[in-house]
Amino acid sequence: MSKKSVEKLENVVIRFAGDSGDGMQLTGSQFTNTSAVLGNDISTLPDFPAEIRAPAGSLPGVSAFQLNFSSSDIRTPGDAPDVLVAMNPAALKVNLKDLPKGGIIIVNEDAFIDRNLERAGYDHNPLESDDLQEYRVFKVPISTLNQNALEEIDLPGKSKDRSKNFFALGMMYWMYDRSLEVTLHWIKKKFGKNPKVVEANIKALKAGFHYAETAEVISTHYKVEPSKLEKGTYRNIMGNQATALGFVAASHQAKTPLVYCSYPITPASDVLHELSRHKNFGVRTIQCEDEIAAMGATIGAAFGGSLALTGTSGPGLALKSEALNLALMVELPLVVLNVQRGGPSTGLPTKTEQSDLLQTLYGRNGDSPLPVLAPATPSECFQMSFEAIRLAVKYRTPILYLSDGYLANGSEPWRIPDLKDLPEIKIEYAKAPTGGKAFLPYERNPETLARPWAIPGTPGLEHRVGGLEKADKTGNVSYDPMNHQTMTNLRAEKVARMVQDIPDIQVNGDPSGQVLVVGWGSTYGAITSAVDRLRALGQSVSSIHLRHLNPFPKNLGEILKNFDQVLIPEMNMGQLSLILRAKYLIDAKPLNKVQGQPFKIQEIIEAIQSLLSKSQEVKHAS
Amino acid sequence: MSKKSVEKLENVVIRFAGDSGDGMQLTGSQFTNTSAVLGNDISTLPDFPAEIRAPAGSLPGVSAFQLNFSSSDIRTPGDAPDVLVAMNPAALKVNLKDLPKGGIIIVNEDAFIDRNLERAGYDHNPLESDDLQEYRVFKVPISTLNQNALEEIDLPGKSKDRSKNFFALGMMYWMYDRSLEVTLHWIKKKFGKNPKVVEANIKALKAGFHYAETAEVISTHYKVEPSKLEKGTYRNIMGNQATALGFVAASHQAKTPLVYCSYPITPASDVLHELSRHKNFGVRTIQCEDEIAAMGATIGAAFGGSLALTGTSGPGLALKSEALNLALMVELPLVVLNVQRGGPSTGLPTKTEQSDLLQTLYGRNGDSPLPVLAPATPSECFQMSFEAIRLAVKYRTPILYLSDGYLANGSEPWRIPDLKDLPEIKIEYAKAPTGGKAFLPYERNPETLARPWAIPGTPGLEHRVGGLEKADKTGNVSYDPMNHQTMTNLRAEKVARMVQDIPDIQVNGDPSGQVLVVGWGSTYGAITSAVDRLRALGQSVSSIHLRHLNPFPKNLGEILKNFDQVLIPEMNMGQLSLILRAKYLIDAKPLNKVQGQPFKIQEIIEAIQSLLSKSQEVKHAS
Amino acid sequence: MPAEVAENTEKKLTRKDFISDQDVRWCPGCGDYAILATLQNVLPKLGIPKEKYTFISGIGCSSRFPYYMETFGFHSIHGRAPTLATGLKSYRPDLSVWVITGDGDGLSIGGNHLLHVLRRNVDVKILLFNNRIYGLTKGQYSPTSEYGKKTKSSPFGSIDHPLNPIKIALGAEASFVARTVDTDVKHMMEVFQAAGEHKGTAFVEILQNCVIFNDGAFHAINDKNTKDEASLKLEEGQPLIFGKERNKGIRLKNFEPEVVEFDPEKIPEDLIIHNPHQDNPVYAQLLARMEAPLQPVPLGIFREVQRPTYDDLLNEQIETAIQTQGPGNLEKLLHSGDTWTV
Amino acid sequence: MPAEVAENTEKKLTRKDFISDQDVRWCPGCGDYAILATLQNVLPKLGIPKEKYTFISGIGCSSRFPYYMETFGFHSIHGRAPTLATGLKSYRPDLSVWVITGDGDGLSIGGNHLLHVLRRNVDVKILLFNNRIYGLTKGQYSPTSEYGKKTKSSPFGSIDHPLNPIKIALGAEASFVARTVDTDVKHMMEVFQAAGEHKGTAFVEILQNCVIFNDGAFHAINDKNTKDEASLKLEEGQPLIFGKERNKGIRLKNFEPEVVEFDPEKIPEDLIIHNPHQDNPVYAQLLARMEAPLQPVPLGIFREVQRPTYDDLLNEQIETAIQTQGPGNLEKLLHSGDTWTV
Ligand SMILES: Cc1ncc(C[n+]2csc(CCOP(=O)(O)OP(=O)(O)O)c2C)c(N)n1
Ligand SMILES: Cc1ncc(C[n+]2csc(CCOP(=O)(O)OP(=O)(O)O)c2C)c(N)n1
Ligand code: SF4
Ligand code: SF4
Ligand SMILES: [Mg+2]
Ligand SMILES: [Mg+2]
Repeated sequence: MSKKSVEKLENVVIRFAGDSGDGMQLTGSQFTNTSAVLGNDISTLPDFPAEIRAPAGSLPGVSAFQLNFSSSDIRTPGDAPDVLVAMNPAALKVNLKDLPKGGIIIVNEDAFIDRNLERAGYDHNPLESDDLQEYRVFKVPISTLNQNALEEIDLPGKSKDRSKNFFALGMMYWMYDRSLEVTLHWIKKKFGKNPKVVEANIKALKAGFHYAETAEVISTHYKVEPSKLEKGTYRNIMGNQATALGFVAASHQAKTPLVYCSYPITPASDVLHELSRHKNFGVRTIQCEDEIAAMGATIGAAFGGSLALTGTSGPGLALKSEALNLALMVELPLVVLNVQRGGPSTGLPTKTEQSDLLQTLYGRNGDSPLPVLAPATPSECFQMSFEAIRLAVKYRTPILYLSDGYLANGSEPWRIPDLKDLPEIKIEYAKAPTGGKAFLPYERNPETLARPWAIPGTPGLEHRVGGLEKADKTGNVSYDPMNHQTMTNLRAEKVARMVQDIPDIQVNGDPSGQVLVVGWGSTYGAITSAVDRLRALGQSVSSIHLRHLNPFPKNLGEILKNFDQVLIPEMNMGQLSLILRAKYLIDAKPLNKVQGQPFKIQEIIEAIQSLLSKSQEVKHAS
Repeated sequence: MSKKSVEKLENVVIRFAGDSGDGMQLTGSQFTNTSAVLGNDISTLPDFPAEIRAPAGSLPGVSAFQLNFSSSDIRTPGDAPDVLVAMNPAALKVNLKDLPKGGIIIVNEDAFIDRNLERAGYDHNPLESDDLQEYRVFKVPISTLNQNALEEIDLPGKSKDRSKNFFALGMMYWMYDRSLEVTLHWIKKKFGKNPKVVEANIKALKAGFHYAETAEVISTHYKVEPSKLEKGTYRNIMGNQATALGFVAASHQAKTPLVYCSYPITPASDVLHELSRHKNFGVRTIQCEDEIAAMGATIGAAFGGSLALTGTSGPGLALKSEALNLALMVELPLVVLNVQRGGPSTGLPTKTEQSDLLQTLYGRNGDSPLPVLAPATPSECFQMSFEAIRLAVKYRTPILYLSDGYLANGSEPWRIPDLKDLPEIKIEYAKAPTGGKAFLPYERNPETLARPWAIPGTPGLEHRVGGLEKADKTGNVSYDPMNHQTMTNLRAEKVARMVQDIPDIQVNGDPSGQVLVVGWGSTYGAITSAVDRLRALGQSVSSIHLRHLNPFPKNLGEILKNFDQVLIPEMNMGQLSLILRAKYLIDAKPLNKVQGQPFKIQEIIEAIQSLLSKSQEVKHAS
Repeated sequence: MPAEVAENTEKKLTRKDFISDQDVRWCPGCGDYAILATLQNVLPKLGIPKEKYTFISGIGCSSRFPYYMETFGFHSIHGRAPTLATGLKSYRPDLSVWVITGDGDGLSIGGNHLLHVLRRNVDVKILLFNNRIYGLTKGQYSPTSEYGKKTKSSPFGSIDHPLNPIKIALGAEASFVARTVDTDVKHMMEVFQAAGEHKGTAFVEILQNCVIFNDGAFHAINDKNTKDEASLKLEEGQPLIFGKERNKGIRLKNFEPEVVEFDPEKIPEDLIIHNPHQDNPVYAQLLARMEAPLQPVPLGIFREVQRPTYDDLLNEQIETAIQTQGPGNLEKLLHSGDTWTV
Repeated sequence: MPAEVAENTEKKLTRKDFISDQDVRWCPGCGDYAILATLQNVLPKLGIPKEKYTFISGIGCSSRFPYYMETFGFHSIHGRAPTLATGLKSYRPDLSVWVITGDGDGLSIGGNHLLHVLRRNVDVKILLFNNRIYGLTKGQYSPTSEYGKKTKSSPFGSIDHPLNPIKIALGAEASFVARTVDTDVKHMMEVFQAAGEHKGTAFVEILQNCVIFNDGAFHAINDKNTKDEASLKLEEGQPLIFGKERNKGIRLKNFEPEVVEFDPEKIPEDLIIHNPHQDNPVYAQLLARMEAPLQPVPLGIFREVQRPTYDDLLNEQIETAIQTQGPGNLEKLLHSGDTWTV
């Protein structure tokens, strides 16, 4: 250990930023895994450009990865970075505005050459001006140091240069007192086929570590103790991965194979990628010609008796809407995953947003209610996808599952569940009626209103379904006026009944008070942290988080009534607000943000405070 | 004139019903046109089967046409028929339940043979039982009488039989004192190429008339005086026709051709059929490969500077949603017509419903507000389609136009407007900027927020648009967080601003009171009639009718506040209710009906009365 | 195949077993009736248990077909039947899945799905009822309507160049491509049976008369007096000969099928001999090139080749994965990657 | 054409006039760069005023193309560019409309629109960048990916039989069908120019290298050492000859293209002579049948025939209607049918 000073911190937010080609996503995830294994709580936010590889050094080509690691419980990747690692001028330019004054900047000095400065739109070198005087800047000639370190390896200079992110990572590992083990192991596994590359990356990593330790540039060294997580075995997991694993687990518990039909689209494609690897679990993945085909194939697979799923993002959901309505009409169990992104239209494909809630609820012709679930954190995606399948099967209905770009790519530690704690999922296909009775494909389970799942190949269950209105019980085509009303009511009632299967909402904080913050989806972390901080200051604020958006948990109305004011932060222009206002006639206040970025804790705190002060005023006035 | 008795009536509701092959739609529309030319007010409701030609004599093969003609102002085709003309047992069976006790039934006795009775599911002959004892039944051997009348014409018996609907029509003409002129003229024009058919139909018509006059079967003869319509020239018009003509008129006033891109679908196809006939107005119709293609072609045509339109029904709108969102993003003027039908999924294609309102408002990914218009009566479709184009062009936005099956196929007298009363529509394409200034494709008109309509072929306006988020003003692709917020706000604000161009709502009745009935679309007739009847009885009820569903007229909130209770009848499960509750936080009561049939006046009266009595109770209790 | 699905004990099936209790609702005289009856006659011959049959259709008059079959049936949405069939068959290779579609359903809105199911060679049978019109929506022109056709939506004549369904199927390299006609029950029987027995996507175009909106579209092929000149029956191993006198044949000239007349006693040597089993689809394309009214319309099997089916390949991948990696171990999967214990 | 659109006074255009101010954002080394530069060089030669050019694309790496062209441009949505082009061109036959698409955009989600624009023969030029992969979504297999290809979404190898874009275009009877490759600038120039000059839909498949996700997909055709054996340049009126020594040629055998070797001094008589102007698409289909690695890949114009364009026909119907019925009289139209006056 060096004799440099050591400081203890509760948590640190680092943002790695560089060119798309600089490997920042990799660097970030290595730091994440190392910190996770060290026992920190973590939360991450990758932010990559829409282009595969924008011109080197350009502003749109900047790729960043932010992570928050902590010795206590955290729920967001941090409002603002404490440390910015900038591998080139463009990365500095794009990210500087987020860094609070006094923050640490580590730059690759070598990259600040004229050509790069120009590409980043600088007319001067910020390292040589006083642009950065309010920050703690560490200028490191990373490229040169890295090249020097790898001098002896027989690789072209260009290849060597690719290791410079490991050099930077090494420096950060020293600064934050991390071990190199996890990354060393990973490098060997990943590049095993190419021993020179293994050597180069390992050398670079170690060189960075030792440089930071020895050189006079970086003077302090920080410690972030492990966090006190619940007992168990953990791994770091991203939302899309957790979603995929949840589906596989549900299939395992149901002893029935998955069929996942999808057309690639950002940010949902990784679920397809993940599932396509698990063929030995019986998982069939079909990459369809488009989203409509994927929806159709899902219906076909559900008709055949599989656990059928499709996944997409907003524009794809729009395309699926007609066929999804067919699934509703034929009442087959299936799950539609929508990993939301910035809209409307092609919008901001790589950015996060929650603006498909109304489309999900209402984007179909006719009165067509469907249940909607939404996980709150990356790791919760596991439970939620499991739950989606369970409910779909039990109620014989398509279930909509709303994730978003932030959950999909963000990560956090996940306590791996014990297999024996996973609920069983019971699959019951219809059996041929005995005693000469006719089979009634639309006769319902009196409790759930589920109709029989009568799969082809079962003698005696031959029947026809389709998109025309069905006659009650027989399922024949019916143009009868009253039957249409009956069936419309039944479809609505079936969804409504699901409430019996949905846990009541738990209030975070007091069960009544001045302000209630209501959230859904990925805003959970920011909302809960904001509320906790204000409560710690003695403010009268609580929060609830909706994981079931249709039907709502049955105690929702009751809870809403117990607060003077309701605040609804959403990464859209007020979609949940609309529903809650309509349903409960409460004057809920929306807090809307559509900027392709999750809420900061501070933004929510401010909105709550402003409501609190108004509620004070009201009290004083009345 | 015969010496039979003559009775004066204010209005009469006749329902013609027979097999799909019996020509009931034709019979009904002839009676309609004749009554219209006689100066009655009229309202019609055709009701045909989904099958092209269901098996002869079967229940699903019954086709019906109801019309209400009157010497006073009427607004609906009548809650229940006064007279039922039933050409076969199936027609009797299907329609009898709608006929009030004491109603008149005229049957084609000849059709009540065993085979037909069986097909209609009768185990006996209702004409020979006392099934019909509470009605006034006229049994006429129409087939035989018709054959006899045409004896001398050299046509096969089967062909002659096809004239029997004219025989029936002739009888009705006598009964209701109509002249044969209109129909004689029409027969000659329609069948001109086939003189024998002309002769047969004319003979049948006259034979029916004379039979009714002479025979002892039908004893009374009724008179319905002309109604006192506003001065002007009138024609009878169906909603789809009025819609098409409104578009043509708008094109004429804008001096810019229409391009109508569509894929056939019931009940919207007739708009395509009608427009495809008007090539000499410069109307281009493109029958596309599907609804998505139709939406895409519409966008292309709008980009090129035409008045571009597409038309469809619910399932087709679902398919268009992704491309429609592109139109929203590129802010081009175009109109999307949705002639609603029973849903969800394929639903009830030939039946009416208003259940696409939420899809229309929210069926797109992301926050994607678009203006929505809805005509209230068949003839109003003319103004509304004209208005849709006017607003689309002025605000450079897609406009959604919600008609429905009832408006589309229903008809009423229409006072043909004076051409000089039609507003001008000003088309302004962008001009190249002068003085070396750059062209800014997303710079906006400060009043309407419309962006320039910069059509290809104009030197100096070369620019790029697309579905990725646009940078403010320049329209370049932008991933900038704040820009996304800005543009989202601008898109919402543009729609909101349209309120300045929308007339205030007029209240039917007192401006305040106990109950306000709020309607939209084709429920207008039933609601207004119900309210007028109750007001005539001194009840405190008023109504308003929304033709603009986004944005709402600016005085809507004010009006809602002035009533104790608000009732919202809709042919859906409460879609407008949801919006009004959310927006104005009023505890509006929905009155929902999804039975493929329009509301009856009586149904609305009852719902109002129940609210009135509750509001009494509340008053008494408090 | 789910374990719960019991195999039926064999039993001799007849046409009656395939007639459902639903009233058939096509117009009297519609060509669809004959197709229905013929198929109900063919299915019992295929040796497949009744409960294995599943009929999936889109929307159109033709697409009401499943209601009339006493089998599993799915009347889906417009143009999408091939997608449902793909999903179903991928999971359930044990089923005999039939897609019923029309010229609008299959070639207009559903053209892309048709293309992709054919290229993937999913083991489904596709019957495309080509009446060259939109029947259900009451008479607009379809993608197979002839140029210049006057319909409700083309009062001045259609300006769309018609598609030839066989050409499209061959472009996608379909493994089985055939054409038949609703008036020739015997021919339909043969073609349907061959389609039913084919392993892979079988595509059958059925020329079907719509009495209401396009009556007589195939008059020349159906009329006793003209049919022998207007059509040509493809018979494997036989030269391409047609005509009442069987005095006309087809030979190849400059990549074009050329009609030659001859004395029926002396059949020329250079007539093309029909061989549907060529891997190369160019021959079948040459046949598809023969179009009315200039040349006789070929009826029969244009192409019948073997290539692996999508559903088999998919399920083989599953099997192989299980064999090589062992059946999925959930415990292990959940614990993969770096883990740590608290 | 709207009256307000003034015709530009002629001016000599150069490549520079077609370069927009937007930074090009493809990966370094992407084949798209060469295509862009080549087209920017070709357009000035077509004698069309700059403001008449409109580029419409779908979604994909290739579909970013319009941003880089200083023309009117529309980056639409995935697969739908042909529909926008059809709508635009129907109203504006005066424009030169180009569609830019990829193998996923044009053949997966957009396959049906491609089929229909081709059969209608709308006068648009379609450039399909075929890199046999989904680039923008980071490397899933596409409809043109080879069987067995391992990608992110097919870790065990793709089981989808690939589509050949040329076959699909020919199945739809496209009037102009060609193939070129991103590494051969001169060849691209010729093909683009011919496409630009063709009246009707011109379909061009461009073999395009994706350095990131499918590098070297067309290696054999691009590599100096192998290209002469791996490809064959189609030249009108010339026999089908290839090989570094020009000692190989193609003749017809049993409907199959057969490779023959010969002494370059003695070119056999029975080699096929290239004629893209045959009305019959079967010849072109024969060429399309030549696929790597077994046969040389044909490059050049497969088919180039004349048939009426959709946009002309549509506008002619308008003209004819006006001439025969007189320009629409709104007054009369509104008063048509039975009217009465109160
Ligand atoms: C999404 C959608 N678009 C349009 C329709 C209307 N539609 C139903 S069937 C049909 C065409 C039918 O033609 P075809 O496939 O040839 O079948 P046919 O009736 O001739 O047998 C159309 C356009 C629909 N049901 N759904
Ligand atoms: C409706 C919809 N579905 C999916 C996507 C995602 N997506 C964008 S481009 C693309 C495929 C691109 O492949 P290709 O057309 O071959 O273009 P390339 O990137 O290879 O040039 C996909 C699946 C999308 N943008 N929109
Ligand atoms: S409309 Fe034509 S295709 Fe449809 S059922 Fe009638 S005859 Fe058959
Ligand atoms: S991903 Fe491939 S196709 Fe896309 S820009 Fe990069 S190299 Fe080109
Ligand atoms: Mg058809
Ligand atoms: Mg590609």
